[in-house]
Amino acid sequence: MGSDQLLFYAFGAVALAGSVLVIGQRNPVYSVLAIIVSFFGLSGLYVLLEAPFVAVVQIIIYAGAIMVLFLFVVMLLNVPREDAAEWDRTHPLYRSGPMRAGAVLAVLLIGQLVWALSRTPGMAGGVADQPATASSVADVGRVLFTDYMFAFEVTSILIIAAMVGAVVLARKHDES
Amino acid sequence: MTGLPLLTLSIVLPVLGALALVFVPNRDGAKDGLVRWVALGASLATFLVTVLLWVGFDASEAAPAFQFVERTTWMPAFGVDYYLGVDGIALMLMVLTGFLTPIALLASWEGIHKKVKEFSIFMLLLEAAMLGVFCALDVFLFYVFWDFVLVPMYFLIGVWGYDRRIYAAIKFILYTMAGSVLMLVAIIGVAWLHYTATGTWSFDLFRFYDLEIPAGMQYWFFLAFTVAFIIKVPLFPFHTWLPDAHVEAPTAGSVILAGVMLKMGAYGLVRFSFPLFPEAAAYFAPVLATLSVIAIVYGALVAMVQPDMKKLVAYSSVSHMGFVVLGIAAMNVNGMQGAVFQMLAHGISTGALFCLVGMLSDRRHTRLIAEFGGLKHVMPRLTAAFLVITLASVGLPGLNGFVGEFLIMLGAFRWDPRFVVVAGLGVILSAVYMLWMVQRVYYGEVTNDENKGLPDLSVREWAVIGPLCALAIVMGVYPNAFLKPMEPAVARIVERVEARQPVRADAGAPPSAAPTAASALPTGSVR
Amino acid sequence: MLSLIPLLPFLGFLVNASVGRRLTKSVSGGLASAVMVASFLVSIIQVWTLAGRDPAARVIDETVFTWIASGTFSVDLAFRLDPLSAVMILVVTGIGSLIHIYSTAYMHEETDSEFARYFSYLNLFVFFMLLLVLGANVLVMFVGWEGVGLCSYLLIGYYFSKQSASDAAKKAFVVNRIGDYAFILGTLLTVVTVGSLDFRDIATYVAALPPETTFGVLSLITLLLFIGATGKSAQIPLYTWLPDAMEGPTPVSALIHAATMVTAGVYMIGRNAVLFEHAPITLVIVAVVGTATALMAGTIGLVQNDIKRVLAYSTVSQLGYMFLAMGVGAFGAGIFHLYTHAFFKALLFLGSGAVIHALHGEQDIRHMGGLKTHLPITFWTFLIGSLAIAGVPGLAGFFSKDEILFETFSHGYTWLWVVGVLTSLLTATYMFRLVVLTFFGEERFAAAPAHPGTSAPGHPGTNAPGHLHDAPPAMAVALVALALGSVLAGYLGVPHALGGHNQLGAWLAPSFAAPCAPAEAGAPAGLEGLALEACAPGEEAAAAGTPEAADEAAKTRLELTLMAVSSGIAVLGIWLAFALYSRRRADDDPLAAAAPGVHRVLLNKYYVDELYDAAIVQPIKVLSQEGLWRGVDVKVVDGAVNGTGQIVGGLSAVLRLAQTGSVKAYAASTFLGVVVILAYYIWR
Amino acid sequence: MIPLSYYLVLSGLLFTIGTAGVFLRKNLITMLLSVEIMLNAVNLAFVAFGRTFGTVDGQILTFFVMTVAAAEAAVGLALVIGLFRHRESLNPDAFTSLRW
Amino acid sequence: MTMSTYSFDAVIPVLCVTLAALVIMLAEAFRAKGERMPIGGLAVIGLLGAGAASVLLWNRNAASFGVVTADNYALFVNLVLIGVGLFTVIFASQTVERDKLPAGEFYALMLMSLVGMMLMAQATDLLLVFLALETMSIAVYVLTGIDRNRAQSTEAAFKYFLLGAFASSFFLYGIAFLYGVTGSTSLDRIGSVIAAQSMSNNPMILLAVGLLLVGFAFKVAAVPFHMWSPDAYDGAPAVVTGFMSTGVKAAAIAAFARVFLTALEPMIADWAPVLWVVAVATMVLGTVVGVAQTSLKRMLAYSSIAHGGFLLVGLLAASDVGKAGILYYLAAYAVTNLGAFGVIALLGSADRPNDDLRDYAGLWYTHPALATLMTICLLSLGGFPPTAGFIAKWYVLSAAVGEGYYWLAIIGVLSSVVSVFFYLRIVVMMYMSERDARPVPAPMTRMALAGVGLSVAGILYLGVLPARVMDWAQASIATIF
Repeated sequence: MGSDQLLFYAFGAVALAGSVLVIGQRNPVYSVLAIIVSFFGLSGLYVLLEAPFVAVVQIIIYAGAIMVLFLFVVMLLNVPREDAAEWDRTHPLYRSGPMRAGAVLAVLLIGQLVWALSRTPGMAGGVADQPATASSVADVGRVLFTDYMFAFEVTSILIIAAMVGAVVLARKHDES
Repeated sequence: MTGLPLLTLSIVLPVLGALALVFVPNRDGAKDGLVRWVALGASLATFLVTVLLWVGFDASEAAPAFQFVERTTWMPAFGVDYYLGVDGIALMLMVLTGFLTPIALLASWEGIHKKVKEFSIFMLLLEAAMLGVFCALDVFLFYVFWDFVLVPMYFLIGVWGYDRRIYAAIKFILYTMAGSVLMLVAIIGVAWLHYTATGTWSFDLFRFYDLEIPAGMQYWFFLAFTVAFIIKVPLFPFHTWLPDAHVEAPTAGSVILAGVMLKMGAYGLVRFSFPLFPEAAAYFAPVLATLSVIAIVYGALVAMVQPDMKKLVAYSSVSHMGFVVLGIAAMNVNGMQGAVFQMLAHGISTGALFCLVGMLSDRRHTRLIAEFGGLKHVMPRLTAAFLVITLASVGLPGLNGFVGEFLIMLGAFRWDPRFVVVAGLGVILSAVYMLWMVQRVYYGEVTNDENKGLPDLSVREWAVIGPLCALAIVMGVYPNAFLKPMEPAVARIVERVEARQPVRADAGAPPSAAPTAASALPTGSVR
Repeated sequence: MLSLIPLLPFLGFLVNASVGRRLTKSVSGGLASAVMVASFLVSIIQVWTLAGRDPAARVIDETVFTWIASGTFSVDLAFRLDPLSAVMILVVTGIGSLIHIYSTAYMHEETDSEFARYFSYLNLFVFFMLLLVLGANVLVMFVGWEGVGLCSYLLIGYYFSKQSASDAAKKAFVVNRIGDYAFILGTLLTVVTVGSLDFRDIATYVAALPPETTFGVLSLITLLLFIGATGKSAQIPLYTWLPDAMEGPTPVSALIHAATMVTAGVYMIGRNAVLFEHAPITLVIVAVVGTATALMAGTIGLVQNDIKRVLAYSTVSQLGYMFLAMGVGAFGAGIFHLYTHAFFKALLFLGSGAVIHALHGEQDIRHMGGLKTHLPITFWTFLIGSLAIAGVPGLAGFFSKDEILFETFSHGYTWLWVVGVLTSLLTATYMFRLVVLTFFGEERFAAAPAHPGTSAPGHPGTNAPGHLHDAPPAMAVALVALALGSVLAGYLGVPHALGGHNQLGAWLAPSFAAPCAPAEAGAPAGLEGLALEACAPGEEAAAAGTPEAADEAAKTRLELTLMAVSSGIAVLGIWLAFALYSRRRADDDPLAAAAPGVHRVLLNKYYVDELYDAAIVQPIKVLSQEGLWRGVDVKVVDGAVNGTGQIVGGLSAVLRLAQTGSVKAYAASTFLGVVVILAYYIWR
Repeated sequence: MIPLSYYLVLSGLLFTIGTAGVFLRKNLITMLLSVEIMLNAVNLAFVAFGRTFGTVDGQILTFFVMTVAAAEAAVGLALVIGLFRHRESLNPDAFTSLRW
Repeated sequence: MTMSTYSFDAVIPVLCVTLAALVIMLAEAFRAKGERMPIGGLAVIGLLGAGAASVLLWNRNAASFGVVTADNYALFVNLVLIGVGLFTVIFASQTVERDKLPAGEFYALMLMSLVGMMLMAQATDLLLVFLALETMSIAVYVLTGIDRNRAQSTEAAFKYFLLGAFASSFFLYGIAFLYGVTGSTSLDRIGSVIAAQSMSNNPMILLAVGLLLVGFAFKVAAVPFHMWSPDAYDGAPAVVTGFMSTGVKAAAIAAFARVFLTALEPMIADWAPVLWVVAVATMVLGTVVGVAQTSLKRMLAYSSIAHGGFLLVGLLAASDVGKAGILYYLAAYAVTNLGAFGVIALLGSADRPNDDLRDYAGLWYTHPALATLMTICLLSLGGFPPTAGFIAKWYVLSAAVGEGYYWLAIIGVLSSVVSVFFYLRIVVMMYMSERDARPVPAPMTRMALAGVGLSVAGILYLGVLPARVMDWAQASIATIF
């Protein structure tokens, strides 16, 4: 087992463990922190995949900005634990149904994904068999602002929409 | 012949009348009188146009099959045309429609007080659509009119009907629509066959006629078309919408429903089902005939025990329309001519019956037979009119009902006498239920005080019932005036069907001669 | 000219029906009678013209217009006067005129509008009856056939306030319709077989065929037509309507239910004589049914107490005789009896009407008696009629009935002859029972007040004996005229045995023979040449007229013997009636005393009405009400329709519950979709 | 050398954990986090594929996904705040007034 | 990728709308509190500009940046979407004021979501499809919840959002797999790669197809991915419901068709059976569940689901007739549904939406014109001639029958019969029930009424004289497929 494999397993384990923790316990604060841990793991994997820029962005923007926003909201609303079923007005029959169904379906899904991947040709080859033609930040920038220029511009509208939306939705209720 | 597009005119006139009515301000019913006259005027003008059609129609053998033809492209992308024309059959039914609509309007002159303007608009739209059904030669156009007919009728039943009107209206529209939509699929299917055969789109009926449709497909298409039509007719066991619709509909609605709309179904059989799919028609004709004789007897028996006059008449329609389908199924000149004649006769006599029952129910606000009795003492004229129509309805020779029934039975007899043996029972039973009703309503002493002092026919009511009675007699005494114009058309259809039916050239071909159903099922083409 | 005969009564109908309510009784009644008399006169002229022709050419055809034409089928509105229809139109218009005149008095207590209504119906009836007899083809005949049924319906139900009257009217129409059903089937079979409905074409076609030895298509046609006739002419099994039809005014009973309409079936067989002759099996059925009906009706008539019902059963019985005649192939005899019967039965009915009129509506003979002094004209005319029907020699009934019995015997139907003779005994007995109880003995009407139930609404008032008055002039005229007819009518057909020439038989013969090659091109293409061999003009008539001498003598002896037997029987019957009924109180019927069970059965008319009701009417009603309507229609058919709706609605109500509102459930649905689709792709 | 399938399996596992999280947790915020995990799983797949092809396309796609994720997070959190204001709860099953 | 493709032509319509959105936001920013400003007018100008641009671009097959095309197909959808936008502006003029919605944000978001929709129709690259879809979605999520004073509005928005994000993840995963197999996100490239080698046995591309199908089906609200739609339609303000039930569906179907009928067309044998089941389930469930609804908006939500099923039928048929049928259907459905929701919006009041079925009792007696217009919309939804809905349904069914999908057509027409039942329930309420105390709606603006009238005119135009639009629809598909 080479060092990259070791690293892969280590980062993968971190990512998985973080993710499992996100959904494995009830406190949302811990969940946010756990997902940040998971992101670190992913970031490490990106480095392994020779995508340093993505790795950095993953930490700085994703973990640093977006998750902090989450944390901020969690703190703002101050709901440390999941509340019990006092608000649960669904029919008793349906109360735990989706939960169980979701769990079963999730197992099926991973089974399907693995099964499918195992039968897909070309999966056995190493991810880095081909030398990367471009992977530097400069390459990324160049491609982003040529081939993906229009998509990049579109994201601006997306972000404006999200901003306006967030403002509209989160603004205090009208006094009327 | 005049250059006027008379067919378009007959369709447009009622629509124009309806449009004119839209602009009559009548918020509180202040202008009801004006509204009524405008509507009546429009419908009378339409009637005039249909009469002009009749006058201008050339019934000779050498004349073109379809006359007054108009054709304009409508949807070039699909070869859909605005394509109108009439042969003798359609002509007669158009005249019937033109005749009955003013009658129906007049019949509801005093019975309708609510939203008179809208009522009149719906009546006129209904008329336009029905006329369109009869003269459309483009199958798509036909379907458009066919389906649209449901809408005004739905409103007429639902808004101006009696107590269970909503149930009846919804049942009416859903039931008949359920049948029609399958026909729509079949129409599209035939159009595709035409497209694959010729590479061009068309919904031209005559091009469809010329198609060689594989037998396997014919069975399905025939069923789809025919179910749509026999629901409308209605044939047992698709009839249960009819009693409800009739009972709940206002008088005018019942008149039009029984008088014209049921004929649309039979007309469809004559114009589409049989000529388009002759092999399938031969195969299914015994089934249709069986259903129709069941309808004849069954309708009569059930009519006999109805406590409600309108329901009784409604079931009697089931019985009478059974004759029509029997005549069509026989597919010979006698049978089909009888069927068309019976359509006209039934339109007149059942329309009149509904008018008369409507007059009674206008006076007494009930239609239960048990509520009446001895009415002959208080309203002898109405009784006389009722009796004439009753006799017409039971098929007394000399009145209109006989000619059709006789020709139908003759046609069916030439084909397969067994059906006639059963169908003839309807002759007995119709007398039973109609005369029993007459007896219970009109004879005896006036037992119910509310029936004392009911007024006899008013002038307006004379205007409604007089022409109907007169026509019932004229049609019975001189039916040739009606039979002659339709004869070439009927002969042509019979010829077309028979020419393409090797199995059924002669009378009484056993049904087993037709290919079996199993081999007929289309395979693989349905995903 | 020919069409004028039915047209005149029709005009009378139109006037009375449209403006009759505004006319006075004398105007409307007078008009109705006048058109009848006019029609009678036209008929005479026409028949005179006909008689002036050579016997083989005695046909007058008149086509008004083509009535129904469809494809190869075409039928004209056409009239035909030949010897047979000539007899009929004379009977119809002649006796019809008398009854119209009689009615002007009889119905005089009605209101103006009701009076006009009555006469309009009566005129309409005559119109249709004439259409029936003059019709040149089956369909025109059928128009009349149905039309007279309609008028019968209207007139039976004339007193429409009475439940029993309207019931009887409906019953008459419906029972007739059952016959019509068969008639139509027969007609259709004729069209399909012969290709035409013209009587001449039918006869021509049939004449070319040998008589059927097995039950073939001709037998079927004739049987179906005969079933139609059993309805119209009140034979087993469809006779039940006729006794009930006595609910109508008495002149109506006389005209429709005795003299004319009910004989239509007999006429129809006569009209299609050639056809029937080619179906011997049917003829046997006709004869047997006729005889059975005659006997059965005679037995019932023996115990009935309603004066008109006795006459009604008598009519049924006499119609049975006529069918017997037709059945044995003695068409002339049948028509002869039809013609004589029209006189004496009309007379009897009108006489009974006079009695009822005098007693203000009383119809129960137990409440009569001793009327012969009070109502002399009525009594004497009624007696003549009774003697005629009983077959007392010298009167009309004797000749015709005798001819029937003779023909029956001579055709080898001995058993039928025995029954016929027995019936003849019964006839004499019940008729004179009627005479005795009505006109002889003590006056029971004083003691018994008019029974409200049997009192016709047109005849209210007291029942005081002092008010008895005999028939007013208009009625008397009719009675006397008919009495004369009852005496004299028979002399048109005096048999050879008695030195007569049976002129009527000779006159009628061409009508029963296959037609000659058509003088005027009447036969449709394809029929010419078929029947020429049967067309030696007057051959059969001649054959009937000139039998060989040896046979002639034997026949004469036989005929005379039979005549003596039946005359004796008639006298025996009359004696029996006097012996049994003249000395007793009306209530204790000797038959009831001797055989109460038999009496009860007879009084209840063999329970046939009850049987029909229980076996046919009620089952159909229950089947329709509970089985078809509430069961099949509402539950099954409509149940399926509404059930579909309910299924959709129920499905909807259930499926919407899946929409729980929980976002997790929604996500689960999406997720499920994903997994299922992927599963399909991976594991298909 | 690490096969591509390793990354993809890892991506699949993460994706599945994300989907499961949507169902398992009764907390709106955690559910949002679960969706973020799913998006990250996709990102991993993109980058891994991109590396296999040796181009930067995969990375760039990742940026766009992150942008979308950020936008979704913003709107989602705003909605969470809005919901909390209405009902003082973050339990998704508290919000079932719209149903059937 | 050469510089010559850096032409801006193809994005001019989108730019117009974007500009309008930005101007509106600026205007809103400078608006004094309480000042009335014709913000809607700005939106109209932008939309008209976009419309004009689309018309001018007709038949020119412009393409920009290698990822955006302005072929006739896209332009047709664009025009429909612009129409949707215009109608929404017209109806919103009343609702925004009455319900005190933030006007600037409302219009801006609406225009931005339109930008997303138009780009979905125009995009030829899966990445752009995804971004456009997200742009559209995020704006629509917000619009759904824009009446934030109402708990239901927010709840609807959240459900829509969460499920939308969930489904987007699947969609994205599908893109990832497709990218993994073909090395590209460009539809052309994907198509040529797939066509070059048989991919039916490659599980990964099948995963991709399945996941993409899920993503689009979700936006089309196809069963079983439909569950968001009744709640979202119900909770959103009626104007927004009208907007999203037509616009989102149109955009999603447009992109769905483009992706599946170009790039994934070689795999039609693989996705058609799945789509068959989905289409049937969608038509049946949409109509059947609609029967039991009592809220008008919810009812129309189910109706909208069912109509989505019909659109899928057209897609499934995949013939020229089917493709043109889809376009025609989109236009007809848009004009019809907008009219219906316009009426619902008009009848609402500030305190409650008045969308319960009983609120419509006797509407004909109090508001005859409105009831008549609503009736025509409902008849069109039910597919009665001579309305747009009939022609549209017939068009799509023609396609299905032509490809031999008889059963699909039969199920479709039968479900449309069932759907007629609930449309008629509304009619029954309006015409055949009387009610003394109807909730009084806020006074209606002339403009909104005219809007409904306009949509009805459109319905009748498309129903009676469909030839021209039909020709356009056929011309639209000629260039690309």
